[in-house]
Amino acid sequence: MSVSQTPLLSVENLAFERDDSGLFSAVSWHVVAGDILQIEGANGSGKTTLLRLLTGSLQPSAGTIAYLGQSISACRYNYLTDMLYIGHQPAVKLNLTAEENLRWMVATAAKSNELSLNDALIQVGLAGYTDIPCYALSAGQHRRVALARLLISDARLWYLDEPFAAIDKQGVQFLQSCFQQHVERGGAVVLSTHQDLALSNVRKYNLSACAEQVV
Amino acid sequence: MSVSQTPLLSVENLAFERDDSGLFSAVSWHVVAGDILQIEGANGSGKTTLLRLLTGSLQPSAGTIAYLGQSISACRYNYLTDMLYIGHQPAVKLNLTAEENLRWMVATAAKSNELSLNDALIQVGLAGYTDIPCYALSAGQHRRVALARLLISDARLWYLDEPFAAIDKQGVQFLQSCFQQHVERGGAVVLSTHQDLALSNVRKYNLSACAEQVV
Amino acid sequence: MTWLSNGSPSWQWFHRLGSPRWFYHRSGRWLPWLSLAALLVLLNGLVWGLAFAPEDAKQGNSFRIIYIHVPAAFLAQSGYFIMAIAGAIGLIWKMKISYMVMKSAAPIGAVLTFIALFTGAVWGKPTWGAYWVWDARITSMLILLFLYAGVIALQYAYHSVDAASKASAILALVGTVNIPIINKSVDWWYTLHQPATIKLTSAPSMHMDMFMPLLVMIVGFYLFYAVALILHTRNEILRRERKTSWVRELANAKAGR
Amino acid sequence: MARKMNSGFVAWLRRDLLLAYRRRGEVASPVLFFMMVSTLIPLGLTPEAARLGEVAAGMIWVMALLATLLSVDGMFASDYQDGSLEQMLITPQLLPLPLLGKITAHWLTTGLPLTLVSPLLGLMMSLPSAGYLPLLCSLALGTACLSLVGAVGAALTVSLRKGGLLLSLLVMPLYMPVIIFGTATVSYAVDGLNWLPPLALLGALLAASVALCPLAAAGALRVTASN
Amino acid sequence: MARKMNSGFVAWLRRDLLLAYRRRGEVASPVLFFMMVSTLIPLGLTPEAARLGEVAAGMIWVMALLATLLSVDGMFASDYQDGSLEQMLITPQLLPLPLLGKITAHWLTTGLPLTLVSPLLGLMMSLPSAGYLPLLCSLALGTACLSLVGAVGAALTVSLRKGGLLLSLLVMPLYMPVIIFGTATVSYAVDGLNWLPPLALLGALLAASVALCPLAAAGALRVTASN
Ligand code: HEM
Ligand SMILES: Nc1ncnc2c1ncn2[C@@H]1O[C@H](COP(=O)(O)OP(=O)(O)OP(=O)(O)O)[C@@H](O)[C@H]1O
Ligand SMILES: Nc1ncnc2c1ncn2[C@@H]1O[C@H](COP(=O)(O)OP(=O)(O)OP(=O)(O)O)[C@@H](O)[C@H]1O
Ligand SMILES: [Mg+2]
Ligand SMILES: [Mg+2]
Repeated sequence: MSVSQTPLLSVENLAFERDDSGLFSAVSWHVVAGDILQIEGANGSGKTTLLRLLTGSLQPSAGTIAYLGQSISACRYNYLTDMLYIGHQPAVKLNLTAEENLRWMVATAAKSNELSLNDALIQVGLAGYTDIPCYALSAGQHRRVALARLLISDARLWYLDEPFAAIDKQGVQFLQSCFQQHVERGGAVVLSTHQDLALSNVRKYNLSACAEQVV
Repeated sequence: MSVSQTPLLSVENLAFERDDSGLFSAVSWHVVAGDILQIEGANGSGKTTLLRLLTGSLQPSAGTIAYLGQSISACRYNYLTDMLYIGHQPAVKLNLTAEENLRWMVATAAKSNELSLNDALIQVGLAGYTDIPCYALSAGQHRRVALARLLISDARLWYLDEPFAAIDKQGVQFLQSCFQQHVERGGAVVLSTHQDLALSNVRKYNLSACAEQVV
Repeated sequence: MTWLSNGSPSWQWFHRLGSPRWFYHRSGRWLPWLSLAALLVLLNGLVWGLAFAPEDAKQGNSFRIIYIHVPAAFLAQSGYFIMAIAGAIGLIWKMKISYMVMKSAAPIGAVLTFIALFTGAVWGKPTWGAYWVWDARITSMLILLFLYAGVIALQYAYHSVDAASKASAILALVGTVNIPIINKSVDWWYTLHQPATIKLTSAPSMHMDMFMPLLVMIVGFYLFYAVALILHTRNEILRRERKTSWVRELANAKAGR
Repeated sequence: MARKMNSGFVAWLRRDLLLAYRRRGEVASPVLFFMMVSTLIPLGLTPEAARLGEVAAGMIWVMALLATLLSVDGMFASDYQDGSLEQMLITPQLLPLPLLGKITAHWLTTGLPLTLVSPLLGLMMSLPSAGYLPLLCSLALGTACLSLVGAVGAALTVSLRKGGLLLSLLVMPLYMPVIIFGTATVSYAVDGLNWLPPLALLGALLAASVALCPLAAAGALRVTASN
Repeated sequence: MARKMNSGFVAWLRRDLLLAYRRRGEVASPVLFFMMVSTLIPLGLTPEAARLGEVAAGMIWVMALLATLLSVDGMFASDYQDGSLEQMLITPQLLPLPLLGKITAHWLTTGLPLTLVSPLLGLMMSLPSAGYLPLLCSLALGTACLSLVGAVGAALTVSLRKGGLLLSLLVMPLYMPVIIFGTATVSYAVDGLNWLPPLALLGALLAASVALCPLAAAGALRVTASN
């Protein structure tokens, strides 16, 4: 089909500099439906910065980011509607319960599927923790609240910044199976992590070397 | 020698409950000089809680924690002097530079060796980042500031809660070699992490099962 | 903090004394008698005060508010100390029951303070021509209301029962240290600004026939306070110990009947 | 999809109200706060009713202003720290709408309680009786202005990790007209003049703020928070 | 080891001062805040010099108190969030010492600047000339009290992640004696009386606070922060 020809997301010659010192330049790759792209690189190589460029909250100093062939500033509404970003800071309010947090996240998000909040929380392993305030959760449970958004979202593009941080081994496996399902449904995942994924269809992009590696 | 007979730290029948619901109970193990003990367990199984019990900032609901054979409340000063704890929250002030942060950490700590702050920061890979405020550091660099304390501290007992979070592969290796050196000097490390260590002399204690495993 | 550390074993009997279960059963036995006594004394005082005491020469019948106003003001003040002492016992000997007493004492004290303020305000309109005047005692009373409010707010602010108890016990203690200072300073502020132009009805010269019912009412209020405190505490015990076997048995027994 | 159209506003409003009233005890605390500050004033000045009455309206207004300052500072701070603000910036909705939701929540939890207790405060500070209605009206309009303008300041300072004092500095000059018209409304009324003109001016200020402040705050957030 | 004996105090004092200095704008801003509010007051009250002079001391004191409240709230909040407070609780030093260091830093960055700028404010609000010295002295002692008492409140509420309102509720009643003695010092002086007794009382309050407040704050932190 010709639809699958236009990449979901394509990044060309992207460069970013802060106060006149370059962080990276000439970053180019594209992501089609079904892709999982892992951004690699040492601490401070700019993975988080790259993901925030993709979400549009930072502006690149050169290069373009295109969604379905259009520059993301030209199709801002559609792009943002189709995107889900979970960063280092999981946007979980400590004084609210897990369910309240998730309800708010869904309410502000543009697209969501029919899964009930409660089911999503149960699936991420928070059964029994849905109605206590999030400050009484452990570090991993806290991040799981944010990750429950993955189950509810209908966005095709997932940007995840170190999604495995503080998550236990079973949780890491569960997340990977989520990624797998998502790409099978026609989505795509761009993630940064220092851990190796157990999935077969992962492409890696090393930011320190600014080059894509085929595994 | 008879000194090595008394364990550096021994935990007996430790139990903890919050508002009448038990988290864990009957936790018993001891740590002698030269030990690396890895606390394992699913998210929410109580690893952080256990480490905070060890530091004395939480009180157990039953059981004892003994340092060199004495209850830690009996020899509080000596125990706290000989202990270093780095938690989920790395106690790094965002408005201070890496060097200022480290200077303050050393000033409040009881014991420290002769390594200069600058050398420590260089060793943890922050050369060139010592005099910018920490809010301009990446997630991994931010944690590295706190981990630099390991190099400067003279405490024998290290309690580390997920020390590898946000740290890249090279960093993880470096930290493990630090642990190795520390235990060779007669120290001991108690850490919680979901990653497997590449060291040979690691003992594991699974908190979900409340039993020690020999690897 | 040594006073936050474990009590020595010789205090074990004291702990048993303060066990919620023991308190619940004992107080259950006393409560009917105490309530009866409170009711009788209060009724006696009210009837005496409202119906039989002579009318005040200057204020007419409006002075009869005094039979509510003064006992309430009295109890409001002692209530704070009772609360703080309960909190201190909790901190020192780690007695759960005393934290519960402390928690129960706060709203009761606050309500009494409010009653004193409210009756005072109602009384003030005919006497002073204004609902509110910045008199020294009135101001102290208002500050006392704020102190109570602080303790109550802190109780509700914490999710963890343990932290809530200890934090509000510390606040109550800090407040107790401050109450005499506050009262003295407010007195001093008032006399600084106006040499007592407004005087409350002359208490010492109060007629014996007016004074006796007042005394009865004060005793009645103390008894009533005790009843209210015990009731509140029993409620609190059930709430906090709802997971223990003895409360479950109690509930089952109630349901069975 | 229609359900989603303005959900930015409602979702943030609801969340912030929920956060404010997570604990039962909290609901009363703005009210108690105002009562306490109005006890401080006689203690600092004088207990004489006549002299208190003269300054009552002005003091209540200064108090409203300080209470807003005291709280507006936290409007975005915790959202910035925990990443919620970043999420807000990448929602497809128009940014001013969720912001207006947050600002409304702020007013409902500070300005409104103050307005509602103001008659009681007036009573405690012996405000002449002609002043009550104008005080109520002017506070209702004025505190909304304060929240709106404060939000712009909060947005400008959010990434600086500073306390509220810098913020106060930025917004205080903008607060001057509000306090001038606000107190004028009451003093006109007490002096027996027609107090509708200053109130109308306050209303005009509010209208302008509603139109401009969310836009300005949105612009400020885009600049500061993405840093 | 001797060097380490009181290092808890010095280390925390130095760090907090450094943090304040980092936010350089911040150090000047209590002063600016103070000055702005005192320009607001004539706007809200009356521009007549004679009547302003009567309320000047009281108003300056009320402002000082609110400015302290505005800032005391953040005394432990960021330390709690980033884990520094946890580290403080597990140092071998006696907890009240580092706390006293933090409180001192707080006073040096809020109370002291306020005190130093108060004569200027007195001038702006036409304070009678006999009042300047007593104002300066009483503010110096009084603001220190406010910082100390405020620290207890901040310690009690640190783990609640709430704004300043709950904290105000807890400490404001405790602030009342300070404001009474503070304003009394000035008004005694203005009335030509001996203003040393109220000042001495303020000194006594300060002494008691120095002795008790760090202890109470330490107890409170052990309870709340380890939760
Ligand atoms: C809101 C206003 C008022 C408050 C908060 C208030 C508070 C108090 C307090 C705290 C006491 C002291 C009780 C004790 O001795 O421990 C008291 C006693 C008393 N009050 Fe009031 N009062 C108020 C208004 C009034 C008014 C308007 C009157 C009558 C004109 C009045 C008459 C009395 C009398 C006669 C006593 C007992 C005298 C004594 O024990 O010295 N009060 N009030
Ligand atoms: N707000 C900021 N201001 C200035 N410089 C910044 C800021 N945030 C990050 N940097 C710098 O930009 C570089 C890249 O940071 P970034 O967070 O993108 O790294 P990263 O690859 O995500 O690292 P990590 O693996 O540690 O998360 C770092 O060197 C950092 O010092
Ligand atoms: N402040 C708190 N109040 C009440 N309950 C808490 C609090 N902190 C943690 N808990 C509960 O205690 C349990 C253990 O938490 P803890 O943080 O020790 O887990 P953990 O093993 O460190 O998990 P993780 O791997 O996610 O870090 C969790 O179920 C959590 O919900
Ligand atoms: Mg990163
Ligand atoms: Mg943990």
